[in-house]
Amino acid sequence: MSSATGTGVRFCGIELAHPIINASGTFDAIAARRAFGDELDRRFPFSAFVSKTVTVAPREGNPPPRLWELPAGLMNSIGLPNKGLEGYLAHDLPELARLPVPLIVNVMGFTHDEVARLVRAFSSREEVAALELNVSCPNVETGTLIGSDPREVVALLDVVRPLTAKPLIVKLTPNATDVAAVARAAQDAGADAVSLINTLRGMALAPDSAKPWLGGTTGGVSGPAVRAIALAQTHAVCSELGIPVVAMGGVQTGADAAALQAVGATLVAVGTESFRDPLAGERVAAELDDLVVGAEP
Amino acid sequence: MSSATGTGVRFCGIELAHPIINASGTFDAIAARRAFGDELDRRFPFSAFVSKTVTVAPREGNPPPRLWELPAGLMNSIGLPNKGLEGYLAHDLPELARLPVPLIVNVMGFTHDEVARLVRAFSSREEVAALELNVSCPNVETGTLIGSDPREVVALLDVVRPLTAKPLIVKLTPNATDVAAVARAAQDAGADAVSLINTLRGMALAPDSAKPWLGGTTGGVSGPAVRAIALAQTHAVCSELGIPVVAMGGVQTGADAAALQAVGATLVAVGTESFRDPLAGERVAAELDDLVVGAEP
Amino acid sequence: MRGGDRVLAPFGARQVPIIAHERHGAYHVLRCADERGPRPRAGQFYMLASARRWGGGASQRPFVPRAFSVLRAPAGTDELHFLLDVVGPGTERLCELQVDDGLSILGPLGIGFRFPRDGREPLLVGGGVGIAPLAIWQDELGSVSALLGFRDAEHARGAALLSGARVATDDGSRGHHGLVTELLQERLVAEDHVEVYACGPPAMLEAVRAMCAATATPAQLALESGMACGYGACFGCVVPTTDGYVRLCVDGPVLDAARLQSALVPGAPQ
Amino acid sequence: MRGGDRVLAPFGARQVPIIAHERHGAYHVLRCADERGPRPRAGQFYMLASARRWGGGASQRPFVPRAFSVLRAPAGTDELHFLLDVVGPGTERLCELQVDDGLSILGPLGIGFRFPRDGREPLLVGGGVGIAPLAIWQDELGSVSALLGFRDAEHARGAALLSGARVATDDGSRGHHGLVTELLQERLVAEDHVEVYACGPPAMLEAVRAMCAATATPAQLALESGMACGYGACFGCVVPTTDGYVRLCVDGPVLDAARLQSALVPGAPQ
Ligand SMILES: Cc1cc2nc3c(=O)[nH]c(=O)nc-3n(C[C@H](O)[C@H](O)[C@H](O)COP(=O)(O)OP(=O)(O)OC[C@H]3O[C@@H](n4cnc5c(N)ncnc54)[C@H](O)[C@@H]3O)c2cc1C
Ligand SMILES: Cc1cc2nc3c(=O)[nH]c(=O)nc-3n(C[C@H](O)[C@H](O)[C@H](O)COP(=O)(O)OP(=O)(O)OC[C@H]3O[C@@H](n4cnc5c(N)ncnc54)[C@H](O)[C@@H]3O)c2cc1C
Ligand SMILES: Cc1cc2nc3c(=O)[nH]c(=O)nc-3n(C[C@H](O)[C@H](O)[C@H](O)COP(=O)(O)O)c2cc1C
Ligand SMILES: Cc1cc2nc3c(=O)[nH]c(=O)nc-3n(C[C@H](O)[C@H](O)[C@H](O)COP(=O)(O)O)c2cc1C
Ligand code: FES
Ligand code: FES
Repeated sequence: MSSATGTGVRFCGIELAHPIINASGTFDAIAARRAFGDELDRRFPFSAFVSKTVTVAPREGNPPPRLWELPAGLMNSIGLPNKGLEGYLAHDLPELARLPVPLIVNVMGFTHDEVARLVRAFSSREEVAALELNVSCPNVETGTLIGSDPREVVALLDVVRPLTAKPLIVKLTPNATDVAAVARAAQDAGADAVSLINTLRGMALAPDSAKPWLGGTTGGVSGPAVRAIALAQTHAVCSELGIPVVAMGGVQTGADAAALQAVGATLVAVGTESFRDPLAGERVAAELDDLVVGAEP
Repeated sequence: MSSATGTGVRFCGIELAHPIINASGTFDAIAARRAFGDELDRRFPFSAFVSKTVTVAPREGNPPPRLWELPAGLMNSIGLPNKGLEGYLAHDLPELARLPVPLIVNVMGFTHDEVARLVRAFSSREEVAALELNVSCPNVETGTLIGSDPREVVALLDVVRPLTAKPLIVKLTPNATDVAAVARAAQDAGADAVSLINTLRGMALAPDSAKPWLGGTTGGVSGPAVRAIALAQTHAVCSELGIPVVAMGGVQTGADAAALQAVGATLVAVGTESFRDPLAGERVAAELDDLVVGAEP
Repeated sequence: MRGGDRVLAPFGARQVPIIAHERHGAYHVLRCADERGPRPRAGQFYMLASARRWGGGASQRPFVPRAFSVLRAPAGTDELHFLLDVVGPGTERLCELQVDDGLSILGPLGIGFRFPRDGREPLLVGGGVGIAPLAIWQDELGSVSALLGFRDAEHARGAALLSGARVATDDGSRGHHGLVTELLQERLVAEDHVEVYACGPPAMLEAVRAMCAATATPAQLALESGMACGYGACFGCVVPTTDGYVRLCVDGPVLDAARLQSALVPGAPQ
Repeated sequence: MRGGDRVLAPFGARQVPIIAHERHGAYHVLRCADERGPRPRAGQFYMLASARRWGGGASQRPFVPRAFSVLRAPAGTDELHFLLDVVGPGTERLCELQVDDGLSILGPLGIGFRFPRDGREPLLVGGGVGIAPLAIWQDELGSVSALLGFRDAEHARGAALLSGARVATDDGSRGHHGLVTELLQERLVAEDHVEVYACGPPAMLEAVRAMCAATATPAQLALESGMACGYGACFGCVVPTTDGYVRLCVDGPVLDAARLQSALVPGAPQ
């Protein structure tokens, strides 16, 4: 499945310098530039940049607290804060276009119409190399989590696939009985790639209280705690798919990335580990490269 | 939902000394007696004993390796080794009947007939206080994981519910899109209680190899790594159910148990933590008791 | 946003040696030698973790690094000092570190204190471990007044980290018996040309905010909130302001009190 | 199953102090004072963990305790000695422990060595860290022959833990240049009334098993497999025998070689 040559890799027609990208919502290149200055661009850790989920309307996100630390992991209820489509196009896109790597825009809509609007808007922007569809959200009409139901995913892709020639990556939710079935449906409905895993639904109570800690009541679990689950789901999905897979979930080392590639992933995304060190992606890519080189006869 | 008085608790008509029991398959009282002698019975850590899953036919279990340690957790592919119904009745039941606490027998069948046979067999044994149905297994006819599909659970309960007057606890799988829907179906079809969570599907590769480490290829993830997921699922289930809930998943302390009770669980089971200390259940019960007492005005 | 109040951080966490670990009453001061980093501004912070064995404590934590205001960055040295109060697994692990142990640091991060407006006299108000950013600010401003509140005399030994501070303790075991905000109230009544710089527990900061608002005194508050990354990546550290939620790690941690309806940040470490 | 070869463990993990931490070449010996435990039998093992900070190493491990044969339990003392080889995060953490640090122990567990059949002469064969259970067995049996194999001279310093051992090293830097099984082969050819007690890496044990089978020499092998609990709770530590899978922690770790088709246990630590 992987078309890596040395460390360079081709993904949906896009040439990438190495197989490590960031997970959506875990690296804000614009904020990082404020904190680290130009060094960010000179030493960008990822071979492509995936932006945080963009929605049609601006969103404030969930009330704090938004974070809860777990044994070997993290739980968040960020709630997809973003400037909305207009704000993103006006303020974020020009800044992100300056990055030295291709840009993948992650979008989410609460109706087919919203997703269609987002896909159409980005389809015509040459700054955008690919689109990632975040389907970890309920269909507001049916109430089902779109990403957990193959039929919902097909219905969505039937609407948006014809709207763009850009690569469409469907980001699957792990909170589903049969993730591989959803992935297969996405492939059959024209997705160019799938990505997984998004966060697992979790919850924590405030210490010394019986109240939920997170402002959003439940949150999404990520980090090393989900690594084995991510590998199992990636394995299941890759076993059934012909299109490329972007795998993520708890990646901390080149060995973790290599395992995801061994079960079939083309690209590997680093998420939570970037919180521990903004250069985690660079380290993972280097470690992976050493493993690949080391493994050659 | 909880009917705890002091630390004593009533569960499906059974009086228990405290709310902490063991998770099925994580404590073998017979082996523990060989290792620790009579002290096991004098100081039994749990208020009820849940036996490892019993199937109709004897099972060897999966080939080793069966264990993989995770960040803050464990993955197993044990494969339900057991002596089979006849062996259990002949060898295990008499030994377990000597325990100072009520016995809950966990059973699994690959067909409705098998489950019916197991339920009937234990229904007449007065040593058995309740039955737990492990539905984390595929329906061999349809291929679906029974516990992930409300209709499959109803179909199973329609067959076995009439066969026994003993409390029937349905042990849910967490590998399902909507665990609460399955729980509701179980309740509506006559379950006396539900228990959750069972292990989450995971996988690991052998170090320096691209081969699955576990003899069973995939395994089940347990321990602190799944604690937040267990709390979210328990919360979702308890919000919709009137019957008692036995909650488990990553419990290490009285505070962890208290959180599960705060979202509605009546009993809390300790699983993986017993591997770190066979007296973990006793400690958790004591800590929980301190919290409850400490919280009184 | 005044960019001038921010010193940029080198990109990436770097490992530095601990060069001293001192006790000041109930508090710990960790000093490290940061050869490769710039001198921070007062009010900026760093994300810290032990270079080894960051984890394995209560609840198998810590996992993400922890935020700490810089206490002091003595001119002419490459030293960074941090003041720590042990409240959980992260601070516990950091306070195990000894000389020559490795500390992982990312920073300086965030926006620090700005100089007083219209020639106002700075007035520092600190509570507990929140005195940390006031020490480096006093180093920069020269000998300005400081009012510091502590639980008891043992904690009040931290007051020695600033010069000439007036001290209040909750139990009266040292200085004024009562809240530091009572000392502030006196000052606000007596003088009207001050600018307040405050850091401390949420309830103290909220009292400071309300008093300053009532007397139209400008105030800069160094807030805290739970952080995972410290550089704007996770969107986890937001606090509500009059312009909506802002990420404290990139738009703070120092915020103008006028931007806050309340300084009681939900879920902030107490 | 001979119950007599098992000393029961007190129920529950108990915390004991480290009283010495010695180096023997590449190996570590940890001594602890186990006031509340019984004297173990040779070949029994304990589950060990550090009392504090068990975790936080590579891959956020260790999490479950680790199995170690008792190396020695000197008569008339409450001491337990363990021999450790650092191979991963668990052994790394244990080998950080210093005198007075707390060690969590559960044991003695499992079934140890049985005395030789029909007046046979015991012959101990050990490889690497697998010499551990042979030391306590030699203490019990008196001065019986031991053949020990190591990687190199640095590791071979562990041979001093037994008395009068013949040593082989892979690189010839001490003793016989070659495999310890070559020494065994000589002995099996020369004598026929021995019973072999062996512990070491899977490949060595398998060679021992095959040689003993070929010469109809009874052998007791102390095996290893990945364990989570050590007391039969998890069913994780099974090895295939002629009677099907058996849990090594309750039915072993010493198994009669005749019960094995192969000593190459899948997934055993190497
Ligand atoms: C900008 C900034 C500057 C700071 N400067 C200093 C300083 O100079 N000195 C200093 O001592 N401290 C400072 N702090 C606070 C410091 O970061 C915290 O005390 C530290 O993070 C606590 O970590 P811990 O693991 O010890 O405690 P935790 O266990 O993390 O507990 C701290 C608080 O977090 C909450 N909490 C408890 N469990 C969890 C969990 N699992 N996940 C999430 N939250 C939880 C509770 O509210 C608890 O009171 C600063 C914080 C910020 C944001
Ligand atoms: C009965 C018995 C007695 C023993 N006696 C001794 C003794 O006296 N002295 C001694 O030094 N050792 C002894 N051992 C071996 C010892 O238990 C192991 O070396 C130890 O568990 C290794 O832990 P670790 O974390 O250091 O290494 P690990 O990282 O656990 O690596 C050890 C091996 O486990 C496997 N492994 C790697 N990662 C994982 C993972 N995530 N999950 C599961 N397996 C993994 C690999 O095969 C690796 O080689 C004994 C083992 C048994 C069962
Ligand atoms: C704080 C945080 C915010 C996230 N925001 C988004 C998001 O906006 N869109 C999205 O598709 N996934 C989001 N994710 C999910 C990640 O992209 C990723 O799927 C998940 O965290 C698993 O990878 P990890 O374990 O490496 O973090 C977020 C994750 C975290 C931790
Ligand atoms: C080694 C092991 C074996 C298990 N065997 C069974 C089993 O036989 N039947 C069953 O219903 N659940 C079984 N479980 C699942 C546990 O009962 C429990 O649902 C799960 O481990 C979550 O709890 P914990 O995190 O406290 O371990 C097993 C779990 C482990 C770790
Ligand atoms: S701490 Fe992550 S955005 Fe502020
Ligand atoms: S180690 Fe758990 S059964 Fe043997």
